[in-house]
Amino acid sequence: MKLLYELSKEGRNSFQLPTDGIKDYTLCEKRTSHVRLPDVAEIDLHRYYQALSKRVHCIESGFYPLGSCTMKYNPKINDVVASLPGFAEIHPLQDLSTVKGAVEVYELLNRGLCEVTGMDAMSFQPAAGAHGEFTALLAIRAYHHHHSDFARTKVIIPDSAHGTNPASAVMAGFEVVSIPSTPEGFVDIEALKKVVGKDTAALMLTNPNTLGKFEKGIKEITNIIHEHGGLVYYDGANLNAVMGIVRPGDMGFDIVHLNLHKTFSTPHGGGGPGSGPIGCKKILVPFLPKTELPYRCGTEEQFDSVGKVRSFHGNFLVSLRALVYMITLGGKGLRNASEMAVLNANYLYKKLAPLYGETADTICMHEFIVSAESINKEIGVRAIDIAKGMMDKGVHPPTIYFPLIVKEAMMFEPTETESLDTLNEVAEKMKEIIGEAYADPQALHDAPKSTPIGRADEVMAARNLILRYRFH
Amino acid sequence: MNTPKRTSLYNAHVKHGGKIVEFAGYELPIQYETGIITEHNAVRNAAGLFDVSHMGEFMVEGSGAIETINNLITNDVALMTPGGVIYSLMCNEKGGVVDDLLVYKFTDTRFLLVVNAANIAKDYKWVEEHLLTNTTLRDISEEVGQIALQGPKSEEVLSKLLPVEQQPSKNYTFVETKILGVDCILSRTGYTGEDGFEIYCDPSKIEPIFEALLKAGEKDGVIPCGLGCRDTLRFEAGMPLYGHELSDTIPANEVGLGFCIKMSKPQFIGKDALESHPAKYIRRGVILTDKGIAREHALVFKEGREVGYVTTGTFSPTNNVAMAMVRVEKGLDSPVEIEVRNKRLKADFIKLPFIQKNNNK
Amino acid sequence: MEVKANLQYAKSHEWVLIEGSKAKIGISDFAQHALGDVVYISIPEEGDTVVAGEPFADVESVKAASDIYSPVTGTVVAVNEVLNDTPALLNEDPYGAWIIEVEVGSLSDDLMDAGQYEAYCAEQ
Amino acid sequence: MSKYTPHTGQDIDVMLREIGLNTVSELFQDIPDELKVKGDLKLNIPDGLSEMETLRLFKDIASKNKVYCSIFRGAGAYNHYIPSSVNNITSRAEFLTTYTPYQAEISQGVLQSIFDFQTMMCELTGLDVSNACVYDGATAAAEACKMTLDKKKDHIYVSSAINPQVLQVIRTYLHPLDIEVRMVPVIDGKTDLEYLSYALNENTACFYMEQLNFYGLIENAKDFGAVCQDRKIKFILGFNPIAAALLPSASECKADIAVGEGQPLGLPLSFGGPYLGIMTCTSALMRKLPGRIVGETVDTHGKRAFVLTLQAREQHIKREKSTSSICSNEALCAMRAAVYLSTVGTRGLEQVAQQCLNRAHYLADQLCTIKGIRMRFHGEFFHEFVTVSDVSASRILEICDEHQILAGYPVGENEILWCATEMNSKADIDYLVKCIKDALK
Repeated sequence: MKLLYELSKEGRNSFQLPTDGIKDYTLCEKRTSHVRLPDVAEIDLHRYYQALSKRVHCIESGFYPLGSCTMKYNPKINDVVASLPGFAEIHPLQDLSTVKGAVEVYELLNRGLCEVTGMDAMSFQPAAGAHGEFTALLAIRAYHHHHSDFARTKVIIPDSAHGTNPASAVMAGFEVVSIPSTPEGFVDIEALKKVVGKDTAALMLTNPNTLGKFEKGIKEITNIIHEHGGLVYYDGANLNAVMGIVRPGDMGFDIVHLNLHKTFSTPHGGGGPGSGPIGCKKILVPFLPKTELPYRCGTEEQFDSVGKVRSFHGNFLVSLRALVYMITLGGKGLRNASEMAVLNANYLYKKLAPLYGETADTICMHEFIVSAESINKEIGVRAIDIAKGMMDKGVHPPTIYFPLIVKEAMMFEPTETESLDTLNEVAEKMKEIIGEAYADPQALHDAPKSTPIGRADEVMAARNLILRYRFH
Repeated sequence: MNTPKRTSLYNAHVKHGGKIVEFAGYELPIQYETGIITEHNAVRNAAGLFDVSHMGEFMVEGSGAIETINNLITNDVALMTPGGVIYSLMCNEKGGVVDDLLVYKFTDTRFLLVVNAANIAKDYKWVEEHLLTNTTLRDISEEVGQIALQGPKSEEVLSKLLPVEQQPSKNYTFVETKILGVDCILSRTGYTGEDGFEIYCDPSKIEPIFEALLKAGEKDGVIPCGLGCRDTLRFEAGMPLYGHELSDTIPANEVGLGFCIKMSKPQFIGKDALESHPAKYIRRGVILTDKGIAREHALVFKEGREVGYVTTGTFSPTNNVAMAMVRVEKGLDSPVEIEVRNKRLKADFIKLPFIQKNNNK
Repeated sequence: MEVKANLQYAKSHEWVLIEGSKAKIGISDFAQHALGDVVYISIPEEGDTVVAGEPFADVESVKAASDIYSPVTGTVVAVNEVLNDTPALLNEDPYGAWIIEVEVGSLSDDLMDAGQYEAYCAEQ
Repeated sequence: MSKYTPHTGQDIDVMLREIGLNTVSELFQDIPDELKVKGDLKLNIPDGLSEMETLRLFKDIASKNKVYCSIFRGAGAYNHYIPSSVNNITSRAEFLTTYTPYQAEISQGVLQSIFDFQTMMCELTGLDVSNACVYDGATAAAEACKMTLDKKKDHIYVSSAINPQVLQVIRTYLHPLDIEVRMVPVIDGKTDLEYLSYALNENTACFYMEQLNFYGLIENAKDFGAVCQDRKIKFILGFNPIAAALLPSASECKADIAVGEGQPLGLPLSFGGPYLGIMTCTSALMRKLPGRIVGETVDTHGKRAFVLTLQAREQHIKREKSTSSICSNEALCAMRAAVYLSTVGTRGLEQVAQQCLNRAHYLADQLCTIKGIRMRFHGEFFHEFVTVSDVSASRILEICDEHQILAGYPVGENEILWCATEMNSKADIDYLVKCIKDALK
């Protein structure tokens, strides 16, 4: 497909601004070349993006079981509220007396999310989950330093964790200690006991874990860390499994980040914007990012704040959408969402597991992993081949090759907004794909066929870097 | 981490109720039961007695001593007479401050340098690297104990142990004498902005002098004083403290100590750098007009922009108000704002020192 | 899987060719297979020091990044700059595509000969 | 049952039976009972509202925010016109409800739009490589500073005339890495070049300044770039993407990295977010650039295709050794910027920039006709400038507020940082000045 730049012709653009007789000011020094931008007619601009939109699989085009990403339906009311001028057209540096509504939004969200997580206060500055991790780790560091405990330089992270965990820990100045997981993805408690000590700043844990299992010994784990003077961090990536059922704060966690763009249905926008607020217990409140907003009522002054982690207050319109979602669902609705998410996952697992030669006798949470390892051994078809085959059937593939501790992993997260009919249909399609694989493995290696492009040459992309359009 | 050392007065501190903390590798009293404010006021109104044995002392001797020291420091020892003391900075090649120190001149070939406790090792290495020919360097810190008697009644109190005629009569002079039969160096110097003396002697013999001075001054209100009031006193007197107002990376011509930087000297380490350095920052004093205390590292703002930071900030017991020393851009007008606990407090510049010295000896 | 007879090998799958006081270092055929298509390699500069058992370069394939460990301690005297533009040589000719040449101070003490290395790879 | 979950009671029974359970609560049997929330979660906020009620509630909340008729405030967030096409295109579900484009075959639309964005950012700055965006302009600046670090560096220099919010974020990012942030002072509102040339040394990682500084003044970025190049110190230039149409490009200023807040490119003010962090750099620094990068390649049929590339820098591959932990970014905002720039085109962007420039100078001239109001600094400015007045800033703000005008941002007792864009017509400016004049009579 042509790029917009390739449709451009000088003089074609008809953008116009009103003029009212203010005279031109001439700069002392100007740039020597024009900024080359596409010059296209408005209709062609829309046709271009219309064509691009046809080359995208989105939630509304079909099933999207991308594990760990919680691709649930994004309610339209969220967007309608976010586009109200009273929210979209206010300046972040307006006097607080003129933005009482915005403060109220943060106040309500703060209250609601504290209840969902069992925490005492939230900070809404982080723009995404990984940004929340980074911010929370800074708060943990500030906490230890405040107590003159400078020896706590290490963060323990299970090897099943998302890559953002170790990356954020290093950004926050910590050293990462990786501990092995059991085959089910649980924390290896004996291994944990061996590494925990006076140098432990924190443990970062995802629960339910990245294999979709609830950590049964969770209290024991948080106790071990606390006994050694460390803090426990809850990666909220998988919160969609447990809203209204169990709360990080009650499990002994000190600080948590949420992915509002996942769990709270604000759309993901092809990669963002997100919102990754963090919630914490009282002991960490003084270390939360600086804010000019008074929403965090009744909490201590933030005299040991980690500082600001971004400009202004946060991704306000994303947080706002999450609040709309929370208010339309309510406490009961959130619980129901988690229940149905877990029900859907278990149902789909029951349907799919036999296809992969697995016995479906354990219960998972909101997502599950099947492994294409035995299929691969038998007929040489890999997880990636099955994934590509799914695209030909109009289904978005699951997350593949994650977590790293499972070979040929395929991680499905169906979410609560998918109906029984959809799940059945998908299960049927998966059955067809695996059947076809056994009949003709090569066909799957060549998939996808019906997508806008065939398999893309990633090696060529990385060796022969073309990272922008070149003019001729 | 090394275990902290104790000065020979450690037992005396404990006996007098000193609250011991670690400072620059030594266990020293931050205050006694009397408390920082009482101790502070004692020095301002009567006198107080400090253990400053942690300070470092180097002997520089030989026919190259004058040249060596003059190359090292910003002040000029060539102008000194025997029995004189000068305050000076010692710079690195970039004009940053290695340390601030006192130089005592005995003869043309014999000098004593008194340096900060936390910098002893660093300074020794630095001086050693820059010794010129026919010069020797000796670190005698372990062989010297030091106490400081500070306050308007110092002379009177000391006179009970040593007649006034035998005391150094002028500020920044010293004598070699005996107190209670112990060989001492006695200088009219200090770090409080008050009249006072510093006594150097064999550490094993210092405790009787310490106790005798306390006893001699008991009726006049002399009490033992800790590090806490030493900091508030020097702060009010507008004196810099290494690690706060002074550091390796802050150029010497940005700290308001021009009186001890002799740019007319043909050469000293750091001179070239200082000559070419446009000094755009300066050490200034501020008084907070909003309620709150600006602590070290608090940021200073002017017209929405960050213009500097607090190097020492405290409540001034003498003036009964929160004040701070700041490192800020030159040429700013009042008011400025200082960020404290997420709030911007207003502050006005005032001249240093924060107190009028009554120390004209 | 090719293992060349005249080379010594490290457990982390680098090969060493000793020539007098100098050693050329590269990655084995086993390593390049495990990495997949190499798309980039960062190489130290001449004059840098490498330490036995410590990483001295990293290679990237499309979906992985791995360290390359030095089997010797010494000073880098030459680098194979061709690899900057054509990292694919590491896949195509792993034993021809040396990465650095080192003036050897000392060798790692657990290097294997070809026979041992072949057996070692078979276990992997 | 609840909103957005399609299950009927019968469906649930069928599914439970298939799983081999009797009740929904049995799904959570692995969770220790003592940890479970007892009864229903009480959110302590309005709860379970219908869509109608929800909308009413939020309209009510929104009405507690004051939406000004005219806005003369910038200071990091700028009020520009957003062409209709921007909202229309970016509210399509295909772009709104899709995830990060990890599966290239079914994400070409998103990937190609990012590729367009990258090209446009390279055009704005003249530099070689752009990423697919980071969180906002301040985090872009902080990430850029991090890109220049190595073992030998222990501090960076930044101009003290940069946006204070950006400075705070840089500090937050560098503090845990033990990197000192040192300031370069200003003279008459502009960064002191002489001081910088003295201060840079072999342990300096980089120097960061903003081409349009916090006071709106145009810095002589070329001179600073030349000093940094001469001293082999990385030069990071903060730029405003509208002003970039007219001002010397980052590459002309010898910048190694250019960063900016992309909000002016079609993003509403929205109380500070979501915004858009722009980052471009020279190819020499490409592998240190954080975040996603889209590259062009071909598919199995040899057709043009786009994929995420250089992924080995990123956290999901390199974990603790990655350049940054960024994962979710501001992709939809980047698309808004790309649509905005495609709507206005080459001449349109220059027109917007020229009008900002014209209106800001007209505003400055008119404000200075008011007795007791003067310009605070003397340098050339773009679309923001500072006045100092005999009356207090708060008095002027109050006057404006009474007339539904958001005045400039107060930066001191008597100093106000004003901003004018293409949105502030001559009539708006004249009205503003009249209101102040009348009130101060």
